[in-house]
Amino acid sequence: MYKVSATQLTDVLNTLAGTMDVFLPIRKDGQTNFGLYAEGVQADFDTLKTVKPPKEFFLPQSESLYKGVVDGKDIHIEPAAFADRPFVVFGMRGCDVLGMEILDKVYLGEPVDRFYEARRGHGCVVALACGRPASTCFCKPFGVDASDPQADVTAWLCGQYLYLEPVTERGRQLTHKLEPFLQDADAEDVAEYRQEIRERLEALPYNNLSLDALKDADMLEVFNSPVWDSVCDACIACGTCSYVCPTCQCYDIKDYNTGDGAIRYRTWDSCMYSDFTLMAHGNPRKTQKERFRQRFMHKLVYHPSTAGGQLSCVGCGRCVNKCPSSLNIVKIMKSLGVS
Amino acid sequence: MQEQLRILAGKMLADGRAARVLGWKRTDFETAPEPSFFTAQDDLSELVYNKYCAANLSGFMIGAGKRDGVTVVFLKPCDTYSFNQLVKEHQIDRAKAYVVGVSCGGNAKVEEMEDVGWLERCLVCTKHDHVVYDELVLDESLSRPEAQDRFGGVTRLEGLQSLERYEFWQGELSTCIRCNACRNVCPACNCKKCVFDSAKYDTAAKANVTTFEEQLFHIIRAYHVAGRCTDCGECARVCPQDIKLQLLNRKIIKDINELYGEFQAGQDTETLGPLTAFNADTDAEPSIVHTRG
Amino acid sequence: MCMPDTLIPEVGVITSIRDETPDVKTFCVTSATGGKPFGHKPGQCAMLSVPGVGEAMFSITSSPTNTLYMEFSVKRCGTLTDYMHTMQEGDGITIRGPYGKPFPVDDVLRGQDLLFIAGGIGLAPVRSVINYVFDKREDYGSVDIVYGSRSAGDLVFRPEIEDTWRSRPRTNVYLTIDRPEEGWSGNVGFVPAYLGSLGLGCDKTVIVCGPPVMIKFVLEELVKLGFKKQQIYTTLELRMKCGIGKCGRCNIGSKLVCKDGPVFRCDEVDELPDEY
Amino acid sequence: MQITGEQTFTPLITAFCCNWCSYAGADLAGTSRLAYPAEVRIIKVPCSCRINPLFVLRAFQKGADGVIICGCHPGDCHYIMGNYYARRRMTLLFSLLDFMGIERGRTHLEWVSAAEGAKFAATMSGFAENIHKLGKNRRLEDLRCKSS
Amino acid sequence: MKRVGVFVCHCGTNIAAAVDVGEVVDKARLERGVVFSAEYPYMCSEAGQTMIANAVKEHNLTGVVVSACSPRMHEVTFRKAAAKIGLNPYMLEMANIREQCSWIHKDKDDATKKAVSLTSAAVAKVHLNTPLFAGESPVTKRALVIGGGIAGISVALDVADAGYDVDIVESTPGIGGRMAQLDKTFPTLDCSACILTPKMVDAATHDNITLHTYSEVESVEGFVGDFTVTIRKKARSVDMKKCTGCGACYDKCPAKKAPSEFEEGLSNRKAIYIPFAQAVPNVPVIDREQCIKFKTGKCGLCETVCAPGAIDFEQQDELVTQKYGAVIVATGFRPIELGKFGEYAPESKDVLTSLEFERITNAAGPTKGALVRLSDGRKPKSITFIQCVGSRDTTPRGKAYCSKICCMYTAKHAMLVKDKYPDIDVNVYYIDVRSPGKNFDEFYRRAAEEYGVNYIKGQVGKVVDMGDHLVLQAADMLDNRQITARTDMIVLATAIEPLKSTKPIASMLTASIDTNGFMTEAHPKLKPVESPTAGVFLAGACHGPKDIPETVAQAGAAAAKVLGLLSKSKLTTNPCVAAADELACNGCSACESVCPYGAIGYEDRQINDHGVRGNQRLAAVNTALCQGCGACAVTCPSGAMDLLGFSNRQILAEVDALCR
Repeated sequence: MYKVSATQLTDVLNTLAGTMDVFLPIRKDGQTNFGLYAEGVQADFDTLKTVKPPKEFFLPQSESLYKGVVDGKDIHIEPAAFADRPFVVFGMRGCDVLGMEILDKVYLGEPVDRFYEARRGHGCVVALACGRPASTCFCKPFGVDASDPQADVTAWLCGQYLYLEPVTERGRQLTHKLEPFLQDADAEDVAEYRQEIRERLEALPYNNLSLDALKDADMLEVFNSPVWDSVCDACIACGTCSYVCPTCQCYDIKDYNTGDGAIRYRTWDSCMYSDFTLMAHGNPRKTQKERFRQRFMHKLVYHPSTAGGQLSCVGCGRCVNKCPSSLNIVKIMKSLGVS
Repeated sequence: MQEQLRILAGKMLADGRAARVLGWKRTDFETAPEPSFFTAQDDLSELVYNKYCAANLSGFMIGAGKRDGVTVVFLKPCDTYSFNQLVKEHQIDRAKAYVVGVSCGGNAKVEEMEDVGWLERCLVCTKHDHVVYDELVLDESLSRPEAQDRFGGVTRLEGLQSLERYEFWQGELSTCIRCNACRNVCPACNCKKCVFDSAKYDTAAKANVTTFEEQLFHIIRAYHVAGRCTDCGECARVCPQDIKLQLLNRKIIKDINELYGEFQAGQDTETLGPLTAFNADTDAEPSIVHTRG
Repeated sequence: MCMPDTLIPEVGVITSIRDETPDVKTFCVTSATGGKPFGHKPGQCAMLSVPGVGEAMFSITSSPTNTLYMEFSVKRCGTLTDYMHTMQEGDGITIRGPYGKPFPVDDVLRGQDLLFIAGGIGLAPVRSVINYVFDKREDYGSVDIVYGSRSAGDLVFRPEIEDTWRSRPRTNVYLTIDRPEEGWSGNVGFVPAYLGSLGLGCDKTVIVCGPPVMIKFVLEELVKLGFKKQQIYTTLELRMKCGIGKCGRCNIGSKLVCKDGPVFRCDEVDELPDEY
Repeated sequence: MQITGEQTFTPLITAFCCNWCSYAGADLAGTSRLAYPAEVRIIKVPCSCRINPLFVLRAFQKGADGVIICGCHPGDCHYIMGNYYARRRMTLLFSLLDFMGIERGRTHLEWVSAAEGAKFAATMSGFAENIHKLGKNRRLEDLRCKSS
Repeated sequence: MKRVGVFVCHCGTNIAAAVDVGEVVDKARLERGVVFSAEYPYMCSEAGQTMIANAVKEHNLTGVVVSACSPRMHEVTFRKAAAKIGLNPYMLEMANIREQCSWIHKDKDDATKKAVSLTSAAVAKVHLNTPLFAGESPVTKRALVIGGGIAGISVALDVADAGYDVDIVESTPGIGGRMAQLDKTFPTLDCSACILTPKMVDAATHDNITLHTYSEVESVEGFVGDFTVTIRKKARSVDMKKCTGCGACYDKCPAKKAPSEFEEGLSNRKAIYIPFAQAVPNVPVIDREQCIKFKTGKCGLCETVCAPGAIDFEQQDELVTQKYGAVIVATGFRPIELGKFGEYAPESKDVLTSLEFERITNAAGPTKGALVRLSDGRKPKSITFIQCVGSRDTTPRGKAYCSKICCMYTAKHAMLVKDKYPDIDVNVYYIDVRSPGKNFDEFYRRAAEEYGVNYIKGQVGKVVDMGDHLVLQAADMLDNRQITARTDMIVLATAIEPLKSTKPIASMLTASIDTNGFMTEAHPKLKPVESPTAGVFLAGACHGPKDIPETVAQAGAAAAKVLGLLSKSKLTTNPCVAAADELACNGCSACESVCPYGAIGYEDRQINDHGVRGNQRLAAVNTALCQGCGACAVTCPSGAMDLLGFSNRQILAEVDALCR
């Protein structure tokens, strides 16, 4: 383990930015999102949750796939280039790191998504322990240790120092670049801080949710539960929950006509939208009830059934925080028997 | 007041005058009550009313009006304007709604479940009285935050240079994630098929692929609700990125007031909206945009 | 070469177009340099697209044993299909695939007596299997084909059915149309009812494909006739975008139609939520 | 396109003209051989009230540097009142665009009658000149359309 | 995707001189869906149309683009040609590469580039065109003429003679209009009344003509073939059926102080009056403002003396509603107000307008035809005519146009004066003398050369009334000298302008007026008597300054157009109407509230939205009423309401193509 004096943080970031793109939380007008670091940009490591999850650096909200030109009878395809520039996402929280693990299962599972794979291959993740977890957090039930998030590098901002613990080879390469600033440190140095975090977590309302009720849940039984009839009453069918979710994976593929061809691109999509499954002759999910159910069935039942029981939720609490109608996954889990 | 509402709702359900009650339901967080339909008297203990009941329930009445029976709905003064506007646009069946006007002392802005002060809309609130109701449940003791100039923000922005305004909006809109929360929560955005979901016009990009897309979405959305927006402030309230959407709507309202005379959407259910009417003799020419201040 | 996992298609060319019915055309597609763009198994699909118009999944109508080109039978029903119906021989089209799980032609179906049931354009995916079976005739038992449509004019692959299939050994073809019409001497009536009247034994493996309503009633009829759901295969259709199980919209319960389907055994389908 | 050292900026201008007055006015300008810049491209609509704000924005998106709308003079609308609606709609749209920081003068509305061929030509020339001064439209451009 | 053919016209050299037509043809072939493109010297010719027809057949074209002149010129021609070969006419679009390209752009490269762009936009649009089918609407076999002057009378007689019913609405108590006020007419000097009066009588007695005098058009609804017009018949206070026209009433009427409109205020009339002796109808009207009975309740003398008992003080305005297939506007003109022309001393009694002078010289006029100064009754020794008073005047108070009739009537006046009183010195101050009509210049030269009228090219700067004479200051532009002259009478050739009532009438008819307030014709060359609004026609000076023969000729032309319309049993309606997409419409009524024609209604219908069924309030367009303006389409936020032929997608496609 290493430590860097907090006063040298800017130098650390500048050093990294010299060789790769550095994405870190930046606060603007009261909201914090990950953004590209440049000299002079103030990082915001205090805010716990960015509005947009950092999954966007591996699965951008919108991404060109190729440009297609119809030229008389011929068609020309110019594929978009795969990511080839190294980058680091600095300051991901434990929940978001787990979110990437879940996305990996989808996007790196056969057949591998090459665009995602390229980004994943060029990106390094520095995970930051959550000094002040919030009341909407519930990552522990999903196995996240917010005091010791595991990524390429684990980081703690504690006292006057930033502590760095490389976890993977890529993480070690990253810390290697920072050698001039690093001092050796000991796990003991952050032990107290970690303990503090754990204590704070214990005091949170959702910290000790038991997900047992969802284990080995019967797909049809949950699907046909009467719960769905009314839980979605307040849902306004927006995509906020999907777009702030670190595990939502769905995308749409669309064309944009540029005048001299079409750019085919993919964009995040939400199963909450009525056109998600719309076909010319009908829609298998006719009302918001079915769409709403799909989102939570996917997270709590369908995904686990294909991913060894792993739920597609990491307890980041963004949906709890941001849903315009105060709906959220905890409410749904509870109505399905989680306590 | 909460107790009064529970009693009222209970009576309406008990004597069969109402099939359901639309109110706010208690959740795990006091600061985040959930809009909810109550059909059983027993559930009414979950009905809450406090300063966190910010959700404008008018929009839910579109769907409620399509169900059998009367729906009791609790509306704050500003919500009644939305309700009226929806009645005017034939989206709500007035006969199937029992409107209970409730007093409002302003709603709190909530971040991470913490009360962080007043919602902006409540600081500039001008809609103190209910414009439609079947019954009022009032609490005279509620006091509102001190009122600020509703158009202050717009005026300040108008005072900037064009490029400064452009940069301001670039800053705001570049954070937009196109989650559609502003649109879907908006009572005026009641189109069955939004033009931004329609495959017909190359407008359904779904994401802000370019800065143009951001501008297009918000310009057209503001424009489509022009003359219909009651300034209920829900769009700004629900925006996950806290984009100052109210400024766009209020700019149009301010223009309408200045150019065509004071107009408040939802004031009644008959007056033609400013964009579906005109004054042949007094309407300004568009060039006024370029010549005024 | 097409890279299915990057979503980037290969440019192909339409070498010929055949009118099947007033709203169905069959397109022969090869890669730009000639030959099949890629190999496939019966029941698998491919994404066809024209840049700027759209992209959609179509079942490959031709048999894998056809080594020269791929065929797609396309019914007009949306933006892309409307466009395709105006295309000409020699026009470029992009293609990626193959996608999905095929019919188990090389294991489960081998040696079996086969009953094919199709309605309307539903014969398109089934045709791939039928011709595969005919091309490896000795590997399979008897073949019964029950096919129906709204009218005689809406029966696809009519010349092939009459000229080729009927003359194949150990093969029976049964055609039916919904309403009587002049010049039609065959059966009149819906497929499920016709099926019940044919007196077929229930020791066959069934492949059924067609509109959801038809499938529903055919299944009821088959069960009535003594078939077990395990003997019956069908294909499902949902909206798809990626074709590789990522985009998340073609799921039925935990199954993805693009990846785990489109071919399903009917007893598997019963275990899935009723949402298709 | 040949890129020379000193490339002059030629603005692209989309003009929406109502069929009854302005389009006829444009025809009259043509009949009278009254020149105006060739970069003005006219789209015929039945009435100025047919012009959807979306059309205006789309023009900018696809590369227009200025959008001008022409209709019958107030009181002369072939459809009695269409231009009165257009007048309010465009006033609010132009104002909103101005508020968003889009340069004033990229949008313009002018009433041109069928008899005003000279006015049509002069209006187009004047507008083109203004757009020329404003330069390329940057604030309402869609970068995807600039890829080649 | 359509199979589109593009046909580029040279229009002789009109297009080909400025546009590289071959380049347009070549570039068009690269457009999406274009399977054929060709050029031809004159596309609109028989051979050009045949070329299109052959190509449609040979190449199985489903869309056609003609790049040629303005669609206002030949769209109908080409669409008819398309229809003839079985292509829906609305599958053809035109690109205007003449009026909006070759005629105005000097640089061939620029013009060619623009022609290519305009053509590509038309191709983009045609891809989205759908076959449209015109509906049918009935034709009411009755015409309405607004205005009972010589224009209105002529149209009415022509239409009525052809066997159709015609109503004339005249706002004054009698027909005849301006021509009735005139003494003689140029260039023949025949008596105006002598030629007009028989026409007035013909109109009044014609079986097919109904006169609504002292009446105004109150409202107009509907459209070509099917106008519904409400006419307000103002209370005349005299029962037209009972009145015998004996004149006892106005003989006896004690209220004598009303200025006579017919006499241009130069003399007074009674409160009950007929405008002039030969008035048609010969039924008096009570001017309620002036009538003692109406003002004080006392009097009623007329009632006492009226033997048939025709006087009816209780009479109310009557509203008559009638359907018409066609409307002819013939509202005429009036001289402008001279309030802002103080330099001519218009307030002086001896400074007259030409129309006033017309009355002075008329034997039935206020001076019984005696040419005298109104101030002192003396015969003038010198008369000065000043031309272009307010005409050809680009200052805000004047009219930029030439009033056209002044040069000739001034020559007429001067000649008449000289003829009767050779001793009177007659001077005419003019800017130009314009005399391009038949026998006009000869007429003017007779005045100047035979009669010794003194024509001075110059403008009068000031007129001062000295009491027993007038003094004027002028500049002689030929001799380049200042003139100060003494004269006894001045006649101002006052500019003429359309009546104030023209504007509201035009609005009601949705017809347009130009910046000067004159009615606009649909096409200056090819449709000079039609207004842009179908079914509305123009006759006389409401359309622009005209003399009598021109007015009568236009009236005849308008009548021919009206007859063409009325002789049809059905009209085909514009198929470019609004239509609502039931899957997107949410019944909000926004479109209804902006429709100028009340063409949008609502109905509850069950719809099937991709398998979801439900009842929905939906907009329903009455295609017979819809005129296709598109106001509804823009007010509809979801785009549910759209305009066929000019759909959102079509216009966006044009935008996309033009901005490429």
